[in-house]
Parts: sequence; C-alpha cells; structure tokens
Amino acid sequence: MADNWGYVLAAYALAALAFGGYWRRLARREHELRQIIAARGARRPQTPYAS
Amino acid sequence: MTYARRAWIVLWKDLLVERRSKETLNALVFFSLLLLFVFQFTLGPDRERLTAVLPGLLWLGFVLAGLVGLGRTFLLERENDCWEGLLLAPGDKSAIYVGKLAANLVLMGLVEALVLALFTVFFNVDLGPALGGLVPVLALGTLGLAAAGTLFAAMTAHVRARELLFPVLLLPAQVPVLLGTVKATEALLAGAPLGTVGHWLQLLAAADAVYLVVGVLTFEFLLEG
Amino acid sequence: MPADPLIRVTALGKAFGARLVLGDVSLAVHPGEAVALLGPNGAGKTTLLKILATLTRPTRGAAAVAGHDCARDAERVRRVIALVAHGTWVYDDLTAVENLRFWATLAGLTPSADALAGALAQVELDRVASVPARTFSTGMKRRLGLARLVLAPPRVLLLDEPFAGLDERARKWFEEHLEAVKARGGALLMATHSLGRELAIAGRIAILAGGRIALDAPHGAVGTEEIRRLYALHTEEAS
Amino acid sequence: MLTQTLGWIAAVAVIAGVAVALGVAPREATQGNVQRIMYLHVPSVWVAYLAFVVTAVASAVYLRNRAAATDRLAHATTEVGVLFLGVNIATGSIWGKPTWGTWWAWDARLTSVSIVFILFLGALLLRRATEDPERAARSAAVLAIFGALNIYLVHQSVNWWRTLHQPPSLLKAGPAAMPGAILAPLLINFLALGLLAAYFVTRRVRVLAAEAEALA
Repeated sequence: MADNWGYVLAAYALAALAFGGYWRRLARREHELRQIIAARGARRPQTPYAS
Repeated sequence: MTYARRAWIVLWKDLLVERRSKETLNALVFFSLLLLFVFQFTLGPDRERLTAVLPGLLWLGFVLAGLVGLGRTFLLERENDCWEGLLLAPGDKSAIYVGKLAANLVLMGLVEALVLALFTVFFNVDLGPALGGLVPVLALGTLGLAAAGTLFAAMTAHVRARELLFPVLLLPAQVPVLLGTVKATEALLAGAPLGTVGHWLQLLAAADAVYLVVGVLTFEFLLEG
Repeated sequence: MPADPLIRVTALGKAFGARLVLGDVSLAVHPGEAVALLGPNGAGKTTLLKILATLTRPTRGAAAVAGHDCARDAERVRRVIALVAHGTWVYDDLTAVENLRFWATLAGLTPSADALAGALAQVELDRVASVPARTFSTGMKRRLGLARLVLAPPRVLLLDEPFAGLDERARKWFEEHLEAVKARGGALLMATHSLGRELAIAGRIAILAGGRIALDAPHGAVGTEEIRRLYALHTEEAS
Repeated sequence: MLTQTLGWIAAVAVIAGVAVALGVAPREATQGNVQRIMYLHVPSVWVAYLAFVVTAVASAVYLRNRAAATDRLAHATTEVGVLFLGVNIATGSIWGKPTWGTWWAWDARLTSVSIVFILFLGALLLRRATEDPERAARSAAVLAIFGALNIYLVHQSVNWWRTLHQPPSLLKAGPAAMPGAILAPLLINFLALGLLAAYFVTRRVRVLAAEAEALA
C-alpha cells in the first residue's frame, strides 16, 4: 500500500493550498486597505461630507 | 390576548389580500399542475418506478411550491412602505411573524391538498389507507417548512437576487424536514403503521420547535429597517 | 424652567457606508412646539426623521423621544410617535375601512365600527369606505394614511413633506389637526424643502445643511424674506 | 503584534502537527497510510464547528449590543469555519478514493457536513447580497443562529437516512474507544489547527475593521 502516500500528500498539499491562499488573500487585502487609508489621510486632513 | 388579536389581524389581512388578488395561489396551482406533467414525462408510464419515488416526488412538489410561495411572503409589504408600518406598530413584532406564518400554513395546506388530490387522480395511487398516518407527517413537515420559510423570506426581502438566494438558503436548512417527511411518507405508503416512523415524527417535531422558537425570537431584527 | 423636551437630538451622526449624511446635529423640540426642518434635497432631513422614528439607528450621538432613547428603547418611542412620510401604508387590495382596521388592531387598539367610520369621515373618505384602495388617487391614499392619526392621536408627530399630494380641503383639515396636537402639548417636527404652508404652523425654523443645524431661530424673529435669504445662503454653502 | 505572535505559534504548531501525523504516528493496520489523512480531516471539522459555535454566540450578542466589533467576529468565524469545513470535505473526498474506490460516497457524515457547509456559505452570500451593511449583519446573525441550531438536526436526520434500520444502534455512533496512538496525534492536530483558525479569525477581524475604516 505504498502508493497510498500519494493520496496523503495530495490531501495535505490541498489543505496547505487552501490555508496558504486564504492567508495570502488576507495579507494582500490588508495591505491594500492600509494604503487606501494612508492615502486618504494625507489628502484630506478633516472628514467633511461626501456630497 | 392582544398578541393573539394582532397575529390574527395579520393573518386576516394576508388571506383577504390573497383572496382578492389570488396572485400567489393562482401561481401555485398552476405550478403544481406543471410539476405533475414534468414528473410524468421524466418517469414514463412505469408503475413500479412511480411507487418507488412517489414519496420523494410528493415532497419535492410541496417544497418547490413552498419555495415559490413562501418567498413571496413579504412582497406585499413593500407597496406603499407598509413594511415601515409593521415595524412602527407598537407591540411584540413576533405577532407579525406568527400571523404571516399562519397565513402561509393556510396557503400551503390548500396547495398540498390539491397536489394530493391530483396525485391520486393522475397517477392512480390510492392514498386512502395511509391518509390517517400521512396527516400528522404532512402537518409537522409543513409547519417546519413554513416556519423556516417565513423567517427566510423576511431575511431575503431586501436582497438583490431574492428569487435566487431564498431557495439557496432555505433548501439546505430544510434537509431535516425533507428527509423526515420523505422517509416517513415512504414507510406509511408501504403500509407501515405510524408507530414505526415515531423517531422521524420526533425529529420533525424537534425541528418545528427549534425553527419556531428561532423565528419568534429573531423576527424583530429582520423587520428593522 | 421649561418642560423637558419631547424630542431631543444630541450630537447625532449617521453614515451610510462611506457617505456621511448627518455630521453633528443637535436639536430639541418642547411640548406644544412645532419646528420646521428646512434644507435642500439630500441634507439628511428624512434620515433625521427616520432615526427619531426608530426606523434606522444613529452612527453616533443620541436621539430621544419623550425621554426614551430611539435606539435602545425603540419600543417605548413607538408608543409615543406617529410618522407621516412618503409611504401611506395602504394595501391596495383592502378597502379603506379594512386598511384602517388592520393598522389600528396591529397597534393594539380595538376600534368600534363607529370609530372607524368617524375617522374616515374626518378625512372625507366615508363614502368610499368599502371601496378597495386600488382605485384611490394619491391624495385619497394620503388621507387614508392620515385617518390613522385620528384613531390614535400621537404625542409626537414626525412629518416628512406633510402637505405633499393633499388638496386644499385636506390641507386645511390637516393644519387644524396639527394645531390641535400642539394645543394638547404635543410636539411636531416637520421636514420640508418648500417654504410654503408648513412655516405657518411652525413656531421655530431649523435649517439642516452640511450635516448640521445651520440655523435654529424662532419663526417670529426672522421674516420670511430673511429665511429665504438664509436658506439660500446655507444651501449654497453646503453644495 | 499579538496577532503576529499568534501567527508564529500557529505556524510552529501546524508544522509539529504535520510532522506528528506523517512521521510519528504509526501506520494504521487496516487502512494503511491513508488513515494519516484523518489527522487533518477530523480536526478540521472540529475546528469548523467550534468556529460556528462562536459565530452563533457572537451573532446572539450582536443582536443585543449592535457593536460592529461583535459582528466582525461573527463574520470572521463564519468565513474561517467555512474554510476549514471546505478542507474537511475535500480531504474526506481524497480519503474516500482509495478507501471506497470513489471520490464521493453519500456517506452520512460527509453528506451532513456538506449541508452545513452550504448553510454557512449561504450566510456569507447573504452578507454580500444585502446592500445595507447593518441589515446584512442582522440577517447573517439570524441565519447563523438558525444554522448552528440546525446542525444537530441535519446530522441526526442524515444518519437515519443513510441507515435503513431503526435508530437505537446509531444513537451512539462513532468508535467507542480510540487507541491512544491515534487519539494523541488527533488532539495535537486539533490544537494546531485551532491555533491556525484563531490566527485567521483575528487577522480577518482586523481586515474587516480596516474595510470599515477605509469606507468611512
């Protein structure tokens, strides 16, 4: 049953892909948002109304 | 007392509007008839196959009709901002949920009676001997379906793509009710006495209780603007 | 020392996602008082009324009616207020009297047939009491909405463009009704962007612009011309 | 800062868990090495259901206190729970291929877990589809409470549906006693994945807060 290792590795690889992908998505999104907030803070010192 | 009167007036209003407009009922009757044809086309004339899948078909019909009908529960409240009025009416908001649920039960009951009658006529099945056992199964199943459906209809009333999201949310939530009713119906139609499906009836009753309690306790949050 | 205000709004702010509609609004309306809330379209008049009516929650600050917080104590607030806004709450498939009975019963009342007929007579809908509302004109539906006020007179009335869609007779009747609410010690808050009829009832004028109260003055202290000038000024400033 | 520390701890724990599962744990007698998938498969459903319990509690609290932070916790735990449940289903399917000879058998547990997966995925869809963010939060909260209470009913009904006979023998489902050689790696991996999930949740909560800030 040596070939079974293939399934085991596939399962762990898939999980690593899923968790890693989720982690990357979070990191990217956070980076994006930090930039938006920083950019806006520089441009508009006060927060008046968007109209 | 006031609670019951408030729930009753919602039921009265919904049924009165339905009696005048017949919007939902007409659609449901027509839909059930169409289902009958679809079932016939897919199954062909084979009697044995039909008997085997009849309980599933029956409940598939009820659930599909429920998805069409229950999803419309709060459509009416959007005309002239009536939704606002429901929220602002002082008093426990769950009375509105109970009233709406009761109206849905009446509607579902009518459709189910019709579908059962059509099945006996068009598929030539004799439901007579099992009817005594079927009624509690039908009642418990319909209550569960309507209790969750009414709540989910309020949940999706303000959503883009409501027609899509409502069944997507309700169907998986209804798995216990669906399995319970189909399995119990199957056993009853095969001639088993009601006692043999007692565990399913218990499960259905438990599901009904859970759905009702969640509905009564959380409805007010869904009504909020 | 004047009586406690029936409506008290303190440092109220409301944002819808990225859009800040109300910035910092403070306002008080005392018993027997009527305040006209003026402001350009999109100034947040309706939003302010909706917060007071417990239809939506403030992002920050507080709104209270008759001492009850509109967010935390919404149910108590609902027993005191009535909202007259764009929605008439009329079911087209019900008759006039059925509509009225439905809303009264839902509010926990048990109106007699006479009381229902009386309320409809006041808004001159008694002759069409048993006709489905589907056939009604906009003005008739609005009057049907007002008939609810007769059955359950509120202490605090929140009005959004109250005279829109009403004919001359109905306006006159409604004016009298509002004066009666004032005389009973009730409070009125009236949002409008027209400078017409509403001002006659109002003892005070508040202009909502730029997300805050730009002007709050007794009606007598500023003439209509002055109001027009200030109104135009603040409106321009905001846009 | 705290989040980062948690992240490193979780990373170390996960590496240790994998090492235990693939190296230290003995080869199971009947199933062979394939059984090692269980050390990933089983703890991920435990973690997911734990996450959903947190979701349900946070949802109930949110409906009372209406604090945006509570809703963010409910939102994050839903998402992370769905992620772990997805991993559970996928690994279950991979395990099924050599064991049952098919990628998907309508096994009772796999089926009921999939239904729960769809239910909570629906809560995420509902959030996306509802325009008003406060209404979205309230609707998702109600759906999460409903879904969490429904979990038991789903499992019970699917169990009975898969077995043609009467319930009693099934009420005490699952192996009565698990040998320590299997149980220990399971628990270690449960701890590791739990830490990973906790890290994801705190990270997601932070992103949600940043999203709100960027919008305001």
